[in-house]
Amino acid sequence: MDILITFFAETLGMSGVWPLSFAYATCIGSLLGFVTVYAMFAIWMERKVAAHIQQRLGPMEVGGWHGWAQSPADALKLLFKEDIIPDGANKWLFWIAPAVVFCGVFAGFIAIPFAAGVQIVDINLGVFFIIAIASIEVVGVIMAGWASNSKYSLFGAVREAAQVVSYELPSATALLAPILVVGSFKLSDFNAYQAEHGWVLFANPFMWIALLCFFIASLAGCKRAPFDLPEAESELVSGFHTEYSGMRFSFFGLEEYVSMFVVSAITATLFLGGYTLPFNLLDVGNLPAPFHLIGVAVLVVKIFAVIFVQMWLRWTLPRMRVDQVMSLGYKYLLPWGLFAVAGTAIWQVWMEG
Amino acid sequence: MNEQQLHQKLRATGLAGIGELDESACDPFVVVEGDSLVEVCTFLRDDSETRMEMCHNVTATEREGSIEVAYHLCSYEHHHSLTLKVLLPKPEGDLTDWHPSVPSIAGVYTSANWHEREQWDLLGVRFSDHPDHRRILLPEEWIGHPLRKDYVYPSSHGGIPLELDAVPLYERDETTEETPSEPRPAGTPLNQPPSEPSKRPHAGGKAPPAPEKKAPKAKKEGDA
Amino acid sequence: MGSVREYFSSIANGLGSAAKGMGVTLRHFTSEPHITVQYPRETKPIPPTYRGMHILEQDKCIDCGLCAKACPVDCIEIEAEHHGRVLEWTKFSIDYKKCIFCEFCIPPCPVDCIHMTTEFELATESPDDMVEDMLTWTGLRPQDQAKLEGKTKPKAPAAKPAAGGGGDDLRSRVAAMMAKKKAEKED
Amino acid sequence: MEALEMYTTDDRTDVYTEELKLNLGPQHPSTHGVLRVELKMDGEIITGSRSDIGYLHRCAEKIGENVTYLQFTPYTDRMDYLASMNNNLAWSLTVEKLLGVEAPERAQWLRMICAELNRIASHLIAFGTYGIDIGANTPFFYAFRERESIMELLERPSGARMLYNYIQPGGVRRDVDENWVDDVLAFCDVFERRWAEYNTLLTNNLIFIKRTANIGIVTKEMVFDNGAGGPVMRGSGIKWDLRRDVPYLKPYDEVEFDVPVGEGTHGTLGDCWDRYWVRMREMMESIRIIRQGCKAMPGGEVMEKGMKKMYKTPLKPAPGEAYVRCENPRGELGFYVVSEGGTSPIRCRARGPSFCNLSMLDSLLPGTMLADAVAIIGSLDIVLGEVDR
Repeated sequence: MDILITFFAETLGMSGVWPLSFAYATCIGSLLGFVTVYAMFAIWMERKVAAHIQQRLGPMEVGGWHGWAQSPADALKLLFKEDIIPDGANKWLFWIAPAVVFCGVFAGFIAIPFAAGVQIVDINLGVFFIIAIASIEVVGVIMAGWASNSKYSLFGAVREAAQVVSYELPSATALLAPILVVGSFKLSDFNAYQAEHGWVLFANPFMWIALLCFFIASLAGCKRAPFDLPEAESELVSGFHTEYSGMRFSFFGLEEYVSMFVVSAITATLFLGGYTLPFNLLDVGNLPAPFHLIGVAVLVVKIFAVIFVQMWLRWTLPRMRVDQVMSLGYKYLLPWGLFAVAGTAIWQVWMEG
Repeated sequence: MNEQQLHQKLRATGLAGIGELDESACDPFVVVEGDSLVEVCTFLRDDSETRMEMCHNVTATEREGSIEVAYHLCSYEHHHSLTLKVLLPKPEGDLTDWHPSVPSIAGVYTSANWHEREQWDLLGVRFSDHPDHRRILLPEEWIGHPLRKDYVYPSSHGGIPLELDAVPLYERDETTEETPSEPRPAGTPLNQPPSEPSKRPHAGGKAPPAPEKKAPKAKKEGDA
Repeated sequence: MGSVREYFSSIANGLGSAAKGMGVTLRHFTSEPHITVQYPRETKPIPPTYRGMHILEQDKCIDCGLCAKACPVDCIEIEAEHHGRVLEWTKFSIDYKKCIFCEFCIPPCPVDCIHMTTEFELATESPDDMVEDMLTWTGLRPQDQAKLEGKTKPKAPAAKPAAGGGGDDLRSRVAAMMAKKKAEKED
Repeated sequence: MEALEMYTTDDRTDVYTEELKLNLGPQHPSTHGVLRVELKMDGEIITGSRSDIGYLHRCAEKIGENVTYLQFTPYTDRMDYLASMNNNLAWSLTVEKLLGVEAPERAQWLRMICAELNRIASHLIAFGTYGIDIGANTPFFYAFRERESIMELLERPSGARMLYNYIQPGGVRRDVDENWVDDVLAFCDVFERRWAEYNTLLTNNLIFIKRTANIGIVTKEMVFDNGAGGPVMRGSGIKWDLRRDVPYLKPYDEVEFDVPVGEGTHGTLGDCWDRYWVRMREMMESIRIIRQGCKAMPGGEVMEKGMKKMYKTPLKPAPGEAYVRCENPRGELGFYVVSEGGTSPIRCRARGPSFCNLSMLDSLLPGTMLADAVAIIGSLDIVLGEVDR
């Protein structure tokens, strides 16, 4: 960020608010591009993972090698499809809901430290900023479900609201454990700590419980199986986006994959060493400017490993029922998350003091 | 117990309206008067020696002089089964509005509920005291009972043409007026268009394929 | 204490059964070969007994109409004029909109002239194209004409099919006819 | 709200909301066809339901009155299209009973093996689609993998992959080729391994058990009241199987097999899990039957000599009527045929097992959740082609 501002102010000789504005515009533009490319790749990957788990081949035709161009082709198709707004829908809310959903998740990218210096804003409360801003998505989903004038959509939206609000609690609780270890909410501090002391995951045994709790809760947060109740295909047809078509529909798909990326980024940064290499083989944090990208690569590899596990789970497990999702959240994840926090606190005091 | 013993057992109860055991057909059956059907069924269900727990099937059949309703009861405890039959003789004259009535056994066997609804739907046999006497397979507003031998196949239902040779909806010119096609002659098989008698002998009493499609051609000439 | 034990055992059971299931899916992901067939390029072998589209050996057919009679859906239409034993063909068509591929038209044939092939690709651009013309020629062939005019007694078919048809002979004959018909269609 | 007491073990609130009417189907991913269920909902909980059938009514019984006895065989394929072989078998037995003929011995054994193979294929679909109903997609593909092998096996003698039209009055259409029996036995070996895999993946999964146990409990009284049959009946603990108790084919008397019944392993007797587990174990019993059948099958004719002319001249049974029950994968299929001596019957009634199993749906749904409704419909394993005929 600073590099960009300096670039615009000094190299191009801008003044006033312009360098900052241009810097933000560049960041957001490049992020949007990244997100689009990532989502297309993730959708292709999901289809391939699903196919190979099921002894199929998945997309093989478009683009030649293993159907790599299937997702861009689908995106193009969705772009040209008719945008249908159902009769009796609240047009304004129906129209804006996908944007709200996408904005909420997209804002989470601001705080992700891809590498040393490759971070738009290093917010003090970075961890909770991402958790909080990702929840804005619920508002959009409720808008979509209510505005669609369809009972299935409404059911999906209400389920989503209940689920996401409930699972904020265990996921935030579980994240307190690594925060206690590192002693900071700032995401860049996690990278610095892990470069020095190794992965937080190995800091104490309670961290495994915290990771498991957070991982399960984050699955619910992104509506992935076994928590895909809001869009439960066999029950609610397609849940809150039943009535959407064309580009607006694709925004919901984009949102799902982007939120997977964000929670996987948190998992990778908080537990799995962030952009640092294992055993700090190479001090990625202190490399000169162009070599920062090594850190980005390391983080993306970790993120995709977590995303693969999410996909693998989705194609293995059945879906839970609404009341079971709630009881899992409140009876299992929340107490175990608290247990991990308490255990970590005691461990910290006992080991250090 | 075999059918003869079951029949004797039924006779021994002294219930009215129990006819002979007819063994001339492939499967023997007992003819029962409609009025005593419910009592007979209740007895067969509750008696420890008969124990017909399940009403397997209810079928109405239209014969030349009557409609008969057959009840296939079976016992899971004793592995035997019995067929009861109620005969409903046809009256003279027009039969389209004739709906013979049989007492419903849905109170004895709940499984008869849907079967009886289906027989009402397809053959127009009323089951008195039925808890839910509606059509089941066809739409509620359907006219007629298709499994009757004199059923006339309708040319359209709710604006949807049902004739096999009707002009498909997507090919229809909206300006041309609907000319209602002639009703089918009685007894024409459902899966075949009405046609002239065949020159070639055909198996199964079936009509041959229609030599030409009348309705669409007439329309086209009119357009020209 | 029962409920406490239940609580912990359900955690163990849940995680354990999920892990076992994931093991199964991972094994399929890594080691099991794919079983799908990339259809237009690859095809699975079709047994010769397959009930596909029909093929007619027109020179054998005697226009008896038994196949049309046997058909439960009346999809076969035959028309020919008989000049003694010489046939002037006008129509032999099968309506694949109606055909249910039950194979009841094959056994009644007294001269064993109608067969089912392994051809299953029925898609056409218009429903009218689904009515397949089985004839290779209509009217009278030159040799039929000659026969009629000369009033010569038509010769019996050179090689009579073995009783009951069947065997590899029939299969190879059908395959050859199929290939020929396909080639004609592509032209 | 008595039915709500089913949820004593789980959280529920005493807040009741405004009644909502939800139309499940006729076009819905989990109604297995074109079933329509009108649900009255209180939030996620169903308070009332009314099922509506007839969207797939194809006049099969009327057609039966207009075609010959033989010509109706392919139409029986299309009733329960997932178990065509068993439908063919029931129809053929009915016609044979009217005619007073019996199929040759080899044909009887072939009929049994083919019917059991088709039973496995049908149960595999039930298993796979049930997984999809519950939300697990992968078992479906594994089930279809094995079903594909069965279809390939049945395609060889019959010539079709789904609507076989193979078992016909008087015997079977044609004999199998010489390698067929070996291939069937090889399939049995593969299938046993795969079956264990299904159980690891789905049957024993805790989420699956929690979703299906204690849901949709069918009591013994309900079974008799509604005329249910097959796995639905056996899932409720009633040890009854027509194959064992009233053997309609001779070979069923000679082979050994168990009749699996529900035991209430994970909850109440007769819940969805019990029905599912009965189906799974029935597949293994079918494998047992097939193995014995392949060993014991004698040689000889496959079609009764006098019946071969039926392809040319239509069958003409003497006046009379016959009712035959057969154990289909979904329950007891009954054909009631009335002949008056003509070439076609004057009444041709099919008593579909799914029809009767479905009739209990309205009494099972109230008090459950929307997600359970899907599980219950799936566990009844209906085929709408047979419900509506």
